[in-house]
This record gives sequence, structure tokens and C-alpha cells, in this order.
Amino acid sequence: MKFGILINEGPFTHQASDSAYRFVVAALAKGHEIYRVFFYNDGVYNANKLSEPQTDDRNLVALWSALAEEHSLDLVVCVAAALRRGIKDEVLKDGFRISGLGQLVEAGIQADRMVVFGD
Amino acid sequence: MKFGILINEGPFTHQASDSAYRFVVAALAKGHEIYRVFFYNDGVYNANKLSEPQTDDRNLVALWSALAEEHSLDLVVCVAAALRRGIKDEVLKDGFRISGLGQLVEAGIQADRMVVFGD
Amino acid sequence: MEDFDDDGPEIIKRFMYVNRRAPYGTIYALECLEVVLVAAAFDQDVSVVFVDDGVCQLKKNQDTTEIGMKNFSRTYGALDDYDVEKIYVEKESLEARGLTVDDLVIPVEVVAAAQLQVIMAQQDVVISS
Amino acid sequence: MEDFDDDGPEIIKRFMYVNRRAPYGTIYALECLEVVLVAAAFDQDVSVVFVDDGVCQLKKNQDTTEIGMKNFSRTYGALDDYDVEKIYVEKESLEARGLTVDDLVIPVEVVAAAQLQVIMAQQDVVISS
Amino acid sequence: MSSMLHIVNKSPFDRNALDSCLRLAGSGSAILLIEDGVYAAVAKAAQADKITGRMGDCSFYALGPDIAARGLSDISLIDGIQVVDYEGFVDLVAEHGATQSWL
Amino acid sequence: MSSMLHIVNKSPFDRNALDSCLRLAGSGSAILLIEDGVYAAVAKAAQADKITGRMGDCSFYALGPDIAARGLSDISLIDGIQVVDYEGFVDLVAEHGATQSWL
Repeated sequence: MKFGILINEGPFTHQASDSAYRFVVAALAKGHEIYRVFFYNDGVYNANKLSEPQTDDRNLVALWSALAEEHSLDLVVCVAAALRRGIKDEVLKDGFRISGLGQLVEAGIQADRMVVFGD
Repeated sequence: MKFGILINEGPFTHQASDSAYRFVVAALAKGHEIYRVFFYNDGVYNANKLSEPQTDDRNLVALWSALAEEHSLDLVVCVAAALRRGIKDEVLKDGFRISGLGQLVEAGIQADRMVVFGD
Repeated sequence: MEDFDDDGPEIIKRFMYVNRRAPYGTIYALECLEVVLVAAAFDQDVSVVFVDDGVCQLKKNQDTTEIGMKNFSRTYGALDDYDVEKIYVEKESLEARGLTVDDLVIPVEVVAAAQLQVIMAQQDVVISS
Repeated sequence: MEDFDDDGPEIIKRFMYVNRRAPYGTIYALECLEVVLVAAAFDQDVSVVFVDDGVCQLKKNQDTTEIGMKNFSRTYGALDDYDVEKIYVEKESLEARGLTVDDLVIPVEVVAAAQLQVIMAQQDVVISS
Repeated sequence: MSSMLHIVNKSPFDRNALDSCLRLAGSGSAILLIEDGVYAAVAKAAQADKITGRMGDCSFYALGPDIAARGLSDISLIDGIQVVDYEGFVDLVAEHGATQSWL
Repeated sequence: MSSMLHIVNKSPFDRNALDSCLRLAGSGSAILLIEDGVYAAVAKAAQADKITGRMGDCSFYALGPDIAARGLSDISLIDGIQVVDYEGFVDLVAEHGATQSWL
């Protein structure tokens, strides 16, 4: 089955991105396809490559990036939400791309299920 | 009277930074002193100079920076909260400085009143 | 605007955008509206629901001058221009907040919770924020 | 550690740190704990309050292995080493959540809302998150 | 030290912040509603009795700019709630003891 | 289309998300508690009757990893709530129709 994922909060402050990450890992393990992960609202902060958690903490920016490389995931950061929050190409982690809200709607159309993670 | 201000949320997603900004402007207009504005939790995102709001929207990063210059405000971004969220010197707006949590406690000691703005 | 007709047979799904937050205190109301305006350009069956504090987004006479934030309440009027016509407001939420349809900035369909249960259950995609 | 004695007569204020949020769902519990550990090094009168979902921060037997987040519940035990001894838990909040003091990871003083009113009213600085 | 100022910035419909504030604010406290907290000031709202129940021993304020932003200027507020602007907010902080924000 | 899956990630003490979900979830819905939503699953909690009141016509699930993280593994949960792991979460999404998150 094809899943679309929407993440509305950044790493750290809310558990949303953690929960989404673990959901995606579990879905892939079960043989499902992840059509797209769309980052909206503060979710765009998940793509900030300058993020440097404490060494004994998880690093969601790196985890998403590595998962994208391993499974060819399409991680899309909303351009409008990102621009106002200062997430631009110069701080964008490998594996993420910036695009428009149409990509969220398209994920809703193409995926069999859409799951939203937020605050 | 000397006020200390604590801001726990970033620009845009919550009104906290807007409310704090308007409070500080009003306090200055009434002749009060702002001992320090401390940015904690997601509040550190207020210092991201890459932030580029729509042209018809307010730009809190720029507003805080300009207010700091005009009134010699001490805008302190918590280093621990900032590091994990990827707010570092290379994206730090003029007028903000990065320092430790002791600066928050010190503001509590030195200011006559501490006001917290958050989610 | 993107056109996915070339990708295969056209898919038309029922999309529901659920608003449960007050405006200005958080950005969710505004950023959800931005999604709906984009979504309207796709050839899908779109509905927008206002429930809980979401009904406050539609209150008339918003004036944000003194808080310095952009007043986006007039933009709801554009939903009609974008052919977004299924706009539901939950009756119980409206009443609990001391509001009536006369207080709202656009015409809406007021539905009781029991009706909204049915409408929600018919959706293919539910986007909340 | 900073020392402000040289700046003039020593000021000792009553600082209260108020925890009203559950752990892990949001970072506020962890980042508030980080503030308290720094604050303890200053020569001030520090108290920490757990009220509403904040009482859940102190629940024993937290195991975060499967959610992949750092388990910081043992760090509350360090408050005593830092001479933070005024740790209050609101009785009403604890009971509403089906918990008792035996469920908590550190010894605390359980206070009723009426007592907590008095303690809060004595503070000079209240930091909430 | 004079009485405390409590600040509530959350809708009483969405969160428990106002409930907790009213439970833990001592007699004589000042309570200021800002941001989404101003929805608690609406006279006809289902939650209005929460505030009227403490009107006798606490003083209540609401931030006018937040009321206007949310379109509540044409709505009746609970009798006895005083509307202040940002300068009034500053005065409230200065005139009271510690300030507590119920985030 | 089969019945909906509703996801609640908020504490029932702090927010109105569970209340709204229970009011608007149709008969036959599945309701999954994740993150701080798992506090609603505690049998002795003051809010427990909210869920027991819908136990007859909805099915309830709670995410085990979030229960364990919050130290609730040694606490009695409401009878009838099924504990699932992340793979069970994925199955619930796949087996139901649309998913609605009560943020």
C-alpha cells in the first residue's frame, strides 16, 4: 500500500516528527511504499542541516536524510512555510527538496492513505 | 522599572514573539528599561536571519533586530536550545547574541519583573 | 498549475480540511487556508470544516491593526471564487462560543455533530493542522 | 559559574519553575529541567512545581527505548545533589491522573491546591514553559 | 510583595490553562487574558461561569488588541472584565508582584 | 470504504482533542491513542469514563512504545484497549479507510 505522510512540527519541540519517522520505518519494514513525506508548518525545520543535537540524543534531521537515501524517499519541504521560517537551500539537508503545496495535494491523490503528524 | 522577558516560541507558529515584541515596545514607550530578552525553546528561531516572510506580513526577526539597535536591547539566544535547532552564528541576525542559560537566571535576579511568553 | 491527467486515469477523491484552532494565536488557521487555496486548483472534491475553536476563524469584524499581524479573514470570501463550496461549521462548537451564523464572514452550512460524523466518514483524505 | 557578588549587595530571590506538561510529547519538560539544573548553581531560593500533566514527568519506570528519545527521568534524582529541595506536586493533579506518590521517581512534597496558592503567591520570579 | 498577575493566553475551550489558573491563583490576584485567552471573556460563551465565579475575589483584564484582532469588539464581554491595551498590560506587570504565565 | 481510523496524540487533561474525537467519530470507528494521548488509557484516571462510554461502538488502541516511554507499563489500562506497536499502527492505517489526526 502507498502511504503519504504530513509532518506539521519541527524536531525536538513536539514528538510529531519522531512518531512519523518510526511509523515510516515500520511501514517500510512491512513492505509498504512511502509515496512522499511532506513537511509543512514548523515541520520545515526538520530539514535544517545545521541542527546539532546533544551526542546522546537522536538527530532527526540526519535520520530522515539517511532513510531517504536508503529507501529513495521523496522528502518535500513546503516552499512557502520554509521561506518565512528561514529554511532555504543554503541550510537544506541532503535528501530533502523544496517545492510547492501542490505536492501535498498530489500525495493525497496518489497515496492510498494519508497520515498527519503534528501538535 | 526593569523588565526581563522570556520568549519560548518562534516567529509565525505562535503569537508569543508578537505579543512580547508589542509588550517591549509599550514598556520602552513608558520609560521602562528592558534588562534582557531571552530566547529559549523554539524561541531561538526568532534569531534566524534567513527568515523571509511574505512582503505584506510582519518580519519579527527584523523587528527585534531593529528594536535592539535603537534601544541597545540585550537579545540573548540560549546556546543549548539553539544548537539542537540549528541556530548558529552563520544564520544569526545582527543584534542577537548566543549565550548560556545562566543569562536567563541572571535576568530573573536583576530585573524587577520577569514576563514569560510562550505556547 | 500542475495537471496529472497525463499520468493515467483521473482520480477524484474527497478531501476534507479540518480547522480546529483559533486564528492569530497560532498560524495553523492561515497555513491551512493556504493549503485549501492550492488544493482548490486540483480537480478534487474539496470540503472545509470548522469545528471547536476553528469556528472563530470565520468571526466577522476582525481587526489586526494593533497586533501587527496580517488580517486574512477576508480571504475566506475567496473560497467561493475558487469553487470551494462545501464549507461546514459545527453547530455545537458555534453555540458553545456564543456565536451564530450572523457573526460569520461567509455563508456556511451549519451541521450538528451527528451530521458531521457522517460527512467525515465519507472522506478519502483528511488533512488537519 | 558566574558570580554576581561583585556587582553589589547579593540579591536572593524566590524562583519557582512550573511544570505543567507531560514528558516526550513536547520538549518543555526536558528544557525546563535543563534550566533548573543551571539555576541551582546560582545562590537563589529555588522551588520546582509539578502540576497538571507536569506530574507525569515524575512517573517511575519510564522506558523510551522504542520511541528513540532520551530518557531524562533519572535526572530528576540529581535535583537533590544540586540542593534543589523544594519540590512540590499538586495533590489534585496527581489523583486525577490515577497516580500516587509511590508512582514517582523522587521524593516530593504533595500539596493541595489551596497550599500551592500560598506558595506561588510568595514567589519573586515564576518561570513556566 | 503585592498580589500576583496571572496571564492566560489559551482558549478555555481548547486547553486547561484557565482552569488551572483559576484553581491556583490566590484571592486578590489579577488575571489578564491575552492572545487566544480572550475567548474566555465572551459573555455568552459556555465557559463564562468559570470567570464569573472568581469575579468576587480576583480582578480580570483582557487585552484589547487581541479582542479586536479576533473580531470580538462587537460582542458582549463578561461584566467586570477591564479591557487594556499593551501599555495597560505593562502597567499591570509593574503594579503587581510576580507575573505567572499559564502556558 | 471501511471505517475511519482516528488518531489522538493529546493528553485528555490538557486539550479537548479526545472530547472532539469522541463526539465526531462515527459508530464503528477505530481510535488510536499515541504520544501524550496514551494518558487517556489509564484505568484509574478521572477521564476514563470518556472512553468506556464509547467502548461499545468503537474500537480503541494505544501505542505501546508511548505507554512504555511514559512509565505506564506498570499501570492498569482501561479494559478493552488494545496495545499495538508501530507495525500495529501501520496495520491499523492500512486496514481502515481515511485516517484523521485530532491535532
